[in-house]
Amino acid sequence: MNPGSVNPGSTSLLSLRGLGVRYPQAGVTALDGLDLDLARGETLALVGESGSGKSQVALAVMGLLPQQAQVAGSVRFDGTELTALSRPALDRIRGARIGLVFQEPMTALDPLFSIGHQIALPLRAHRGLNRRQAMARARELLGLVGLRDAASRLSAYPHELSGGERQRVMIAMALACEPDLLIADEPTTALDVTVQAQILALLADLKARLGLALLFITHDLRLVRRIAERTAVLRAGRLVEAGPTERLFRDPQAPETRNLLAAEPAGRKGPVPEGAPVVLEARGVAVAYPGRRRFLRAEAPRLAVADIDLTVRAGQTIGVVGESGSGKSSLGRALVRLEPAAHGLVRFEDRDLTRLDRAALRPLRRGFQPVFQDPMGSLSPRLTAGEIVTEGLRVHEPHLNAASRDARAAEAFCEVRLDPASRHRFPHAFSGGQRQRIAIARAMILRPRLVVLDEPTSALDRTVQRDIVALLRDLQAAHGLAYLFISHDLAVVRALADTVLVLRHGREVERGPTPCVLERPREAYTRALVAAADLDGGLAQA
Amino acid sequence: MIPYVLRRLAQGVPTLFIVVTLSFFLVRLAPGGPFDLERPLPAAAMENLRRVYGLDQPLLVQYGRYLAALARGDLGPSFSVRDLSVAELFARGLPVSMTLGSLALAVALLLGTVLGGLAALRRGSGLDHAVTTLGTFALTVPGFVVAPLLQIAFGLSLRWLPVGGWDDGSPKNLVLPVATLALPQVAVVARLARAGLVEVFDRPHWRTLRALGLPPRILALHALRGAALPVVSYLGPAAAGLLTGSVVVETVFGLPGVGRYFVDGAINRDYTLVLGTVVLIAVFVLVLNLLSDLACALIDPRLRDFG
Amino acid sequence: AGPAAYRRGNGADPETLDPHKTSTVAEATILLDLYEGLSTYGPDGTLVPGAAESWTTSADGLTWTFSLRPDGRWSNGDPVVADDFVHGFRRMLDPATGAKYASVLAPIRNAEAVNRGAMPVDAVGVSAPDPRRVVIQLAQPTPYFVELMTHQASTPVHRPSLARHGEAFTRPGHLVSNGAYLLKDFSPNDRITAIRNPHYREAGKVAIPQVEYIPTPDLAAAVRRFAAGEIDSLEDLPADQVKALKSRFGDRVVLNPALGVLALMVNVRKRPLDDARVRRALSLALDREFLAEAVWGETMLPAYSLTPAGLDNALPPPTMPGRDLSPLEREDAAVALLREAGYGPGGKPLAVELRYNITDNNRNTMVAIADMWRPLNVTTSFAATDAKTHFAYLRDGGPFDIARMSWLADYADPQNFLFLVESDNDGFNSGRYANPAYDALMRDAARETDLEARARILSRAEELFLADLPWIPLLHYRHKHLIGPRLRGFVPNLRGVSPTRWLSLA
Amino acid sequence: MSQSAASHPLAWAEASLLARARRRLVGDRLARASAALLLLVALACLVGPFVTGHPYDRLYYDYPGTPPSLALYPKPASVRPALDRLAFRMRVRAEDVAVTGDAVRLTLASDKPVDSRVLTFFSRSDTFGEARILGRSEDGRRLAVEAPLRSLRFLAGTDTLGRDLLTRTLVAGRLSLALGLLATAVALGIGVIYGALAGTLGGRVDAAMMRLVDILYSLPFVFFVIMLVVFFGRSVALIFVAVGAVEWLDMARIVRAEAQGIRRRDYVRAAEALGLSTAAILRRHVVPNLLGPVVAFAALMVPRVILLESFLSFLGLGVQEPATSWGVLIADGARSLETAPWMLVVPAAFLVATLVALTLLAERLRDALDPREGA
Ligand SMILES: Nc1ncnc2c1ncn2[C@@H]1O[C@H](COP(=O)(O)OP(=O)(O)OP(=O)(O)O)[C@@H](O)[C@H]1O
Ligand SMILES: Nc1ncnc2c1ncn2[C@@H]1O[C@H](COP(=O)(O)OP(=O)(O)OP(=O)(O)O)[C@@H](O)[C@H]1O
Ligand SMILES: [Mg+2]
Ligand SMILES: [Mg+2]
Repeated sequence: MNPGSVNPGSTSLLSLRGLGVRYPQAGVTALDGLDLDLARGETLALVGESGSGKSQVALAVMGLLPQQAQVAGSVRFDGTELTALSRPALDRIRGARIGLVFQEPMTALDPLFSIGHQIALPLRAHRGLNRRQAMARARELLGLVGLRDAASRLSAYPHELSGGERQRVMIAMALACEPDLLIADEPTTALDVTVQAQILALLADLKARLGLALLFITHDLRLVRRIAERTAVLRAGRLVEAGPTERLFRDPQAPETRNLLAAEPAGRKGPVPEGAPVVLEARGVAVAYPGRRRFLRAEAPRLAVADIDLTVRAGQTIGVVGESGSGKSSLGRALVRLEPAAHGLVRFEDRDLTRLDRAALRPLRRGFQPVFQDPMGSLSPRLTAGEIVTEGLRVHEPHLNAASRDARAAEAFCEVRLDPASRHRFPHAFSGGQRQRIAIARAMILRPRLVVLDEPTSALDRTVQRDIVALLRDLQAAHGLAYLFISHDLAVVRALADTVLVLRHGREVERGPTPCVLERPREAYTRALVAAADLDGGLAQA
Repeated sequence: MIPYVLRRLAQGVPTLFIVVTLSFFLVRLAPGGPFDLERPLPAAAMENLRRVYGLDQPLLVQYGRYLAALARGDLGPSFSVRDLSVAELFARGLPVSMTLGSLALAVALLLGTVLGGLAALRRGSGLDHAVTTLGTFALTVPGFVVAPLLQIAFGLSLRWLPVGGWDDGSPKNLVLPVATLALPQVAVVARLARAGLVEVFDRPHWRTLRALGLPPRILALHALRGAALPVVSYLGPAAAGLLTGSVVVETVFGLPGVGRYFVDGAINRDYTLVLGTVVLIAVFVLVLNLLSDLACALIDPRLRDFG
Repeated sequence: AGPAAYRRGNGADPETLDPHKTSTVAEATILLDLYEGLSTYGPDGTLVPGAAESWTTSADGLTWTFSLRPDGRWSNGDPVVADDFVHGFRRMLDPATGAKYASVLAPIRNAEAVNRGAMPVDAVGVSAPDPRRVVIQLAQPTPYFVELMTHQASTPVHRPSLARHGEAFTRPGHLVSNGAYLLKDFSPNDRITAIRNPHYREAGKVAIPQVEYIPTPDLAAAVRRFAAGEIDSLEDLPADQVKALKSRFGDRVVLNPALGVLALMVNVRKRPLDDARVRRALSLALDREFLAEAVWGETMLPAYSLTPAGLDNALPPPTMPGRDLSPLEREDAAVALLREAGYGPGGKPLAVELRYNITDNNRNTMVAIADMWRPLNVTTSFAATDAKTHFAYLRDGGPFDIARMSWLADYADPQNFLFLVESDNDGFNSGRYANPAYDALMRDAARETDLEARARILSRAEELFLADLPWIPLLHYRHKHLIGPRLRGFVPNLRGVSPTRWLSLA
Repeated sequence: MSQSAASHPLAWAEASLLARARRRLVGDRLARASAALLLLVALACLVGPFVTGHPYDRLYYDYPGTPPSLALYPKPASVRPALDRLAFRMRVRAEDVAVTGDAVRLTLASDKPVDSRVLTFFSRSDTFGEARILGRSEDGRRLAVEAPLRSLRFLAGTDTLGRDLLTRTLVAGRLSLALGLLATAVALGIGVIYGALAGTLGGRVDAAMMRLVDILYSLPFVFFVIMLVVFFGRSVALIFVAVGAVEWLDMARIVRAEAQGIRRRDYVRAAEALGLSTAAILRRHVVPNLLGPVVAFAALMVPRVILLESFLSFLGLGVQEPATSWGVLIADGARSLETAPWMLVVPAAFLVATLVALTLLAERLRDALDPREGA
């Protein structure tokens, strides 16, 4: 019995046998005897809860596991055993015949090179294009993945892009050489639904035209159902169930699968208590990134957020939605005074934050905490997860000794459903979703009055997501927390937010109570967003 | 960028002023004057000399005169080389020092990155340790040992190269001095490059580049650029030091560069020469540190918001 | 055959080629080739007529008349006339020139006053009654005056080029000189090139057509360049390598006595060093042979007197009391002297500070000396500084105990050593030795025209010096040469001069 | 979650980067070997001078410039010349010399009666021990004596003054090691803090701070040192000041460049958001993340510092005789490179060995500080 190989007879493009990945020093078995087959032109979805080893599969196939990892088993690609290949031979396959979209696009790009250069890299390396040809093709690719004014953005550097934009650059890079196999690790987490649809269409087209095979790692089961022929479910590094997607959804065997399917975010936000105090008030917030300095003069500044007014009351959640690159993250950073390029007035409770310098701001900071969109980048690589989570306590509760801080860290880990024993590991040794939860824990442990959550659940599977949503709600109910909730995931927004703010090109498009906006959008832009999200096309019914 | 450069250059003026002022008085505070010789001068001769060179004036007057002359670009007469002005000494010596220095710099950069790169790639291997050990050797054995050894080996034993002399800059005469100058710098560059590269290999984006199956050439470009900041910021002042010559190398090889003036000027209490060298090194430091900062910004786009 | 040029290792670069501004040995060598004084040096360093073919002295020794050669020519062909010398002397003494070596001309009448600015320059006692005669009035009889006229400070000036170029007259192309060579090129820290002066009166006899003076700031490196055949001769050698050099180069290493002394200057005003017994004890305890051999590699000779042997107008130098004693007896004598003074083993502890300017050989010398004093129960500490600090400290009368001092004479006369500790010699007598008897002897000697009587007086003065020991002589200098295989005609001599014009290349 | 069972619960403190680094260094063979070598050198420098059998400031007048050798001195061939030298100093003639094993018999002859006090010369010399009179003849003009040979061993040879080089090298190591490590530590501390501060704060503060660095680069160092000597005398502490004054500059620039990049990272922003003070951000986020180049460069500073000291002593600031340092010994040795190479080789070997060990240790330290490496 080999649940991974559904068509034992057919020659598969990718075939994993007994794949195991162990981190002996951390005492972690990330993958354990995994068998998996993927045929040409086929789409296989790999699902499983956060930390179940999905990304490890991707890395193992590409031979990119860190040195400490002990790898066992075989990885055959188109008849070649990849684990046995020499570096140059492997490099003729990687990037050319197998493309990989990394899970965390924010940190996956080389910060020193323009994105045009980076997309052109595989083209020049594998297709022998010269620089100009490669750049032309890169521009095309950027257009294909839906980046606006692709031509001018070729010379942009990764740090000048929004999360979703970087993710699309990654996709463009992975697809540049039109590979036979694309391994996409959560490729649409940072994308709004419209762009997501565009990407999926692109993939479908490639699949149809070139027979692209797709190993699709995701926690978005709705997506799985739309695109995957087959689905494999991982748990704790083992394959628990695999089979045609339809069958799996209809008739899940393993309890894990059932868990995953059942965990659609549910419930609605209760109303904000009358007369709840205003926590945050913002007037005319704008973010204008300085234009790139050319030799003689600077380009015009890029207005990422324009003229946003906002009032957040205790216990209130404001959902911020909008297409990728619409300025959500910029707005969030501006509100917590972490964006040097921000203008406008921000009051927190009774203090005008814009008048305070860094030092004066510091003691207030406990009251408003951000959770960054990029968990990897926001975790200091040389601190352990436990230290990261309790870092704020050092400042704001200096009386705590190391032991009690440690205890608090363990608690916080439990709250966000992380194994407390893992708090002594460093950030790189976690999965994407785990890192995201560390970032959430770091903010929540301070019990702030306002939290700006930038895509806090993008890397979380539905089960964990449900727990996190529950946690947020509980805290809100208990302590009257206010949230600014930035997300593409309208289902979560619907479950959490009182008010929805829709952004486009940095400007407010629409704002109103959640049910109003999501069910009866006024603007065409919002309508498109909501439609694409297909909110009520719930999994169960489909 | 141009405004930034202009601003930096403008900052250079007060910096230079402070350097000159501090040095002017520091130099005068030191015991002994330019005319204190092993054979003391008779009082009359001393008096005459001081008058001739304006040293009999109050210190502030001398300071004012020096600044005024400096503003005109005049570095004054040298006390210890009485036939030539400080500016003339520099005009003759600087081309020599800069030739040697720039060659040494090029060698250091090339060889250093190659060695550092190899060491980083084969981390923990014998090669890595060999580079480390040799580098330590190169740093630990000072120029005044290396230079004679090279002279003995290549000049006297093998007779391939001249032992010393400038000979109007003939390539044969450059080899040994450049090697002596470059050696410790090679080691520094190699170690910094290795350290930087090792960091780059740890960054998440390195995995992306590897996933693209890029050829070593391109990987090297990305890796080196990522590792370049420490090297480049070290090279700013290091280049200022190299280009303005080295006492040891010039003395041992008998080369007519300006490096000797840095020590000779001080030892001889040649006030104008010392201040001249101070101005010279300050200009080099300011310009090269500016270049090095610009290079950093060129390397890392995130540093381009020229604060 | 090698290059036609004589590549002459020359210690350091000259500070200047203006003969009236010089002060260093390196300049002396070059200027001796470029210029010719009234007298000059023969191949063996003896005094021979130079630009003057002869001279006469008045009976009182105060008026000297030099007759110039008829065929004296400047390097541009102009004749050398007496006025050129008169102007040279005046320029030398003119306060506006800022000459370091004006003291060389001090014996000339009014020279010091002129140099002080107390008299106009034409008050100097030199005149040119006709173009071929230079008449010089002296303030005192000066037996060594002819030798002073060889000095670069006494050279003539070519007035037209000085007038035309001003201070820049020393540049290659500008410099007009009257010696065997003329300046062709000057590249600081690299080399100075001079070529045969075609107008020189004996140009035909000058064998070497071109000479390059190469500065050798690093002696060890200079030796390597010599070994590689890049330099034909060296005028200085690294002392700590002389033994090895001798075995390597054999008799190409030439060591011969020189006119210099290395001594410890004692602060005779400071207790307990004001006690001559203490000074004598310290001197007795020194093993000068060890210093000369081990530290200085025999580039120095043990000194038991202030003046070296072989000076003109001198008796053999008197020897220091105790020289002939065996080391044991010397030590006993030293201990006895100290005990008398209340110090030494069992007595009061004696602590002295040795002040010196740092060079390796100085350091080793001082360390060895401290070790030699240890049996006397003398504890020695060191105050080592860079040269300028050292000399400025002494000049400014810093409160030192014992300081390193050295002296290289300008002329081979005992007066040039003995004047160092005259009580009114501010520059050198930093130990402030003041013995009226000594001063009186020196005054007598200066007035004495009978050379033998003068020599006896000076010898008595030196005996006084050796009894008082205001300076403890340590070593006498030697000249150190390394003479390449091509070079011919080199004759070692006390003055260490060998003008290129007498040399030839094989 | 797929771990937990295997991960052993660790004490909280154990988990921090430094504690981990220490643990890993202890576990690393190369690191242990390097550390052992360093300790060995340090130990040798501390106690070695007492066991070499030679005081470091003792001049052996009979043995200046002796090459290293395992054999005992005096060599039989050198007894006679030594005796002749001695006899010259005693003003007698040495006759009928016979070397028997570890003693020598001879007759002292002179034209006058030989004063038996001259025998103290034997015990005073470095070659012989106390002499015994065997007999007198010819009215005391001939004195038969026997003197034991004093055997000495100069494993590393002697210097120009005949001082034992090994002892001197070990004594020198005390100062050089202390100076190398302490001055580097000081320069490192200042450079890292200064550079990190400039890079993190940015803007005008950065510009002002870096111009100060430019100024210090340009000031005439020689004069600075001379001034130190003049105003504060010669003290070892001042060496640290002089060295520290120049050595931190490079470090500051390197650190600043790295810090500039780091301060733009999200994790620094996150720390800022947590309300960490600038000092805490530097300490916990900026500095740990630029340790790679810092550690590498710090290892480079040590030899520079040690060699710089020899230049300082040339200016009168370094150690004073009879104390010495590796820098001074190497500078001395370099001059006798051709004639007495051991004078260079011995101190240089110590220095090189120390520094290779130090560099390797630094390298392992960097690796140990890298969270991605090992556990
Ligand atoms: N370098 C490492 N050292 C130790 N453990 C590691 C390391 N890298 C990953 N792990 C562990 O391996 C497990 C699998 O990680 P992986 O990244 O594959 O999860 P994932 O399924 O992709 O989860 P997510 O959906 O959150 O991205 C996780 O528990 C993680 O903590
Ligand atoms: N440092 C920067 N310099 C220039 N432009 C920037 C910079 N940072 C962001 N931008 C631009 O500003 C716009 C808004 O970015 P922001 O990150 O706020 O978008 P977002 O709404 O969060 O998008 P996403 O959903 O993709 O994360 C984008 O177009 C982005 O390219
Ligand atoms: Mg993952
Ligand atoms: Mg965003």
